[in-house]
Amino acid sequence: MNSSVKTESLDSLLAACDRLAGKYRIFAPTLEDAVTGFRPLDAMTKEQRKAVDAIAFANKPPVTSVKSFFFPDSEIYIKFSREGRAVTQMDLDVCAPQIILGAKSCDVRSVELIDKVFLAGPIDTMYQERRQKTIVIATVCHEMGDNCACQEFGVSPAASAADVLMAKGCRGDIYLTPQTVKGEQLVQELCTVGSFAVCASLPIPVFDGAVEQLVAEQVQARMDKSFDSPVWERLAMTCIGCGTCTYYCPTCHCYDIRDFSRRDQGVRYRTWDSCMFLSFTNMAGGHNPRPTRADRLRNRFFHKLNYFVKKQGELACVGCGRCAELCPVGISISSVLKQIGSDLHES
Amino acid sequence: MNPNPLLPVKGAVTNVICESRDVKTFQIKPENLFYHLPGQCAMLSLLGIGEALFSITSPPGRDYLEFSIKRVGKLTEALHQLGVGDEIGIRGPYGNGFPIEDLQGKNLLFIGGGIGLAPLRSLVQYAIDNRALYANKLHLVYGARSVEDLLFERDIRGEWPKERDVQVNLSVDVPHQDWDGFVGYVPQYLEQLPLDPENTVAVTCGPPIMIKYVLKTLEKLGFPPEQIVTTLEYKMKCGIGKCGRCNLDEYYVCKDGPVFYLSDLLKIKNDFCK
Amino acid sequence: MRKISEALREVAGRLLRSGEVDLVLGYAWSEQGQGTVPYVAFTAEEAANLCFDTTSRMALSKYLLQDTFLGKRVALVVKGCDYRALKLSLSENRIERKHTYLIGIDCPMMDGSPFCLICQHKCPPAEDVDILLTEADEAGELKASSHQEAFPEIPSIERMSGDERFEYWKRQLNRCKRCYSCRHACPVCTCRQCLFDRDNQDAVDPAKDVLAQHQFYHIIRAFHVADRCVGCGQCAQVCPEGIPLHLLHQKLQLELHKHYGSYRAGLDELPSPLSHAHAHEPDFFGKVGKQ
Amino acid sequence: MTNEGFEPKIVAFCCNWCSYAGADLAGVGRLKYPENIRIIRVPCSSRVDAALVLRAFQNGADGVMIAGCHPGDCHYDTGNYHTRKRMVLLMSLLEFIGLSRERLLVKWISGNEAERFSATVLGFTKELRQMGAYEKARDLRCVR
Repeated sequence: MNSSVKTESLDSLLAACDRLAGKYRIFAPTLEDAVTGFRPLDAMTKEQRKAVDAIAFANKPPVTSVKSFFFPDSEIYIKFSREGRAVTQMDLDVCAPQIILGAKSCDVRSVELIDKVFLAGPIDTMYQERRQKTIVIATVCHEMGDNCACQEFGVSPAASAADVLMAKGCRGDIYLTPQTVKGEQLVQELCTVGSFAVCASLPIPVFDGAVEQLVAEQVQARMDKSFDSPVWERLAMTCIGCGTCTYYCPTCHCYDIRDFSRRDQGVRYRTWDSCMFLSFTNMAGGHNPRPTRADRLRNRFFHKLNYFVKKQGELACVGCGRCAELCPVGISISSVLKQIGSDLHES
Repeated sequence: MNPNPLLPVKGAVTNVICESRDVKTFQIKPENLFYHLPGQCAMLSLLGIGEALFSITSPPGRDYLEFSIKRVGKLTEALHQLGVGDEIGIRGPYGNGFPIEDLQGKNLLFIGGGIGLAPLRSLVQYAIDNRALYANKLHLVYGARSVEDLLFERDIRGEWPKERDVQVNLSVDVPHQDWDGFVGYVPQYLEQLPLDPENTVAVTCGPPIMIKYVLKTLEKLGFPPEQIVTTLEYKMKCGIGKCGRCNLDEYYVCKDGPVFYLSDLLKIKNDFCK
Repeated sequence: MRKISEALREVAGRLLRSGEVDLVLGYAWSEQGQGTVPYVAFTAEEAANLCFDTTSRMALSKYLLQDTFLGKRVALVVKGCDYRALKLSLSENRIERKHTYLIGIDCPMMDGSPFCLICQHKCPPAEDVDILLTEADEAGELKASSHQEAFPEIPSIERMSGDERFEYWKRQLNRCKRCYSCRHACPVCTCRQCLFDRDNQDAVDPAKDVLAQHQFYHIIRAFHVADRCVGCGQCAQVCPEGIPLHLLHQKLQLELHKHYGSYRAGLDELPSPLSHAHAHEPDFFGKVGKQ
Repeated sequence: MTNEGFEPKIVAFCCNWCSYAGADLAGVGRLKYPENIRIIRVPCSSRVDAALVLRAFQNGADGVMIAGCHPGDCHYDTGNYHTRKRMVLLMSLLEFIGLSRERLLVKWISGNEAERFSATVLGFTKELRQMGAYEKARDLRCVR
């Protein structure tokens, strides 16, 4: 079913995408003020469009992950206006079908982990709709970046469960291999609007799995043992308590529900929240089950390396390296694993 | 297409009872009444102001839901302005509710503190409504800060003492001239009452500080952790185990709780009544 | 920076061995190759990890406001700008001078920070610190002669038209996710309970996609530190979205100095210019109409 | 771009001792001034900080006016000294961030200057009609 197609350059793929702009909103990773992130293709300047190639095939993910396409940083889900006592709810704009061009396999994997929470139990229909309406074209990484640890967490830089896998040949030609029905349908649409040739093999680099993979249950057990360890107090001494690690982590999915209103009009929206903030668990009476920074820091890493394993059976980390790169004081999953001495990281 | 679990359903306030100077009980009829267990909660919502989880204080089987709300913040302040006929948003039921099967055929010792009586009331009334299943002794020990703060007068001094084999002991923290009952904290009161742990389950609900000392006293009186049930109070936003803030270790208080056996709570590393 | 690092390790080891301090708050090499990051040494052995170089940017004085440091005797590494921030907290009795042992460092100018290009206070005053470490042979001379040269973006933004300026800041602020790392890293942003932390307040809400709320947060924060900013450059340095927040603070300080005379927070005497006002100061809204 | 029929909304913070008295006197004296103005009485013009001005713009104001006593007449001695110091900085920062400086007007109007009050409001309203609606600092979630 998934016969690969080939086109001679990324520009020709982008040109084909432009022709689909009527039906899809297309996003690709590029630079904006020296910061990498996903931007709409049709709103890009010429330089930004040229930068897509380098960033999409870089050996590290952009600063902002694909999480925000499924779980946006803010999402209005009730819009209302009130006359007297009668409250009428206006309907909201529906999410348009979208294509993400150039996601990394670690980000694709992180969405699968968030699926385990939002698509289980009472299904989060907002998230579900965005998942159904989004087609992900993931790129293949040829080598690991300096902060990358995806293989340790069972993520292959070259293979992901994305709808379409995109690889670059040595002469800059682009190979697309659909892996799902959505992917198949997109590739056909692209073929009708762009110059593609069917081709057999896809030059995917083979990662020989030299990197030993962390076993979720072992990390969970080691975390259980380190619950009362002074590690958390020490890390909390230099942590400045900001929300960077949670907002830029592709597997963090905690949110807040807030109302904004003005006289007789208002909205109720869901927005990202960070367990590192005091107000995350602060209660009306002032009671707070996690009052100190050490409590909050410990809870954050326990959620990723212990609680998520107990509930979902897997570690909630894809080794993308963003926490290592963006934390102002250098606290990250790998530094925590080193300190609690996981089997791979003997401290 | 299943509906968005976060969307509240319309409900109307059908009765408002003033329990004390800062607690009111609201009787609400949602558009589609949902069945609930005693001890379960529901999210009450006022568009533009906010949403919060409140325990359902009426027993299952009524054609309305009752919520007792203490005025502590912005939303509860606005809720207290509601009158009969006003509109309110509601979604639920949430939480696991009390283990009503395990409690059958046992003496039940209810220990409530202040607004903590609200979730217990649902269970006490449920036991009284199904007296055949809960034929044994029902004993309520309930304390409040002052005489005016005692809630549900019509039950604790009206209906319940009249029921067969139901004992109600009340206490207040602050003496009052026409109060002849016990003066002091609930945990101290427990030590003076003839309590026999034999075939008895204690169900306690109240502010964290009270739960902490009640549990210590119950252990001193010989109650094993398997026979102690409590509810926990955490900040909750989604109510469906996803928004990540009400976790106690790996359990979400809104979904895996708020009712826990003490034996389960003791396995948890985090201090549940910090 | 070898000499300063060695001297730092030696001083820290001596202090910890003698028990004169409970811990040394300095910098250490980060495993993630980000240069140096803040580090706490409790024992003489751990003091060996301490080091200092041109990436030791984070101001450390704000940590002492945390309750984990309450009552502890702390040796603290302070560059020129860090000392100015610490002096503000000392003057507000948020930190006890007798609980601190100040290891002053003649700062070799951090890389990547425009502030250092024109910094005239690289070294904390010798008499105010307990020990001063310098690397005499590497005294860097000023790389930029004027404020405009160090902050070229300010004049270039000022030259833009109103709409261009709005578009520029709209593009920048729309990337803001309100992770508040700019506020948490700022050593002079030290209110006990911040306006933006209070729950259920109406002033600003955490919606991440409303430009008006981002404008509100960043303008108000710039105002709150207008006459406190010591020019450590961390607000822009820690921002994951690369928003040039330091330009807001520098622009406000330029205006403050233009109208009310230069004032160097943490150096010049209190009270700071925005905490008092006098009749003799210029009036812009008098009978003659707008300035 | 003068879109006719557009009526700007003006939020005016009037200091209780001078400008509010001036406005009152204008009303008593039957002096006409446009009703675009919504007066908020404040104890002193220095009660108005950057947060109030920005919230006014957020909630839909097209212009904000701060009216206080003439320097030297302040009931609290130094109130308007702080106001002018703070507002000149706020104006420059608003301009720097791309918001319009002309939509924030600071005026000293004493208790007996009724004509000056109504003239100021008339002038400001005309200017704002000229400039048109102001969305750049408005929270667009509630459009009405």
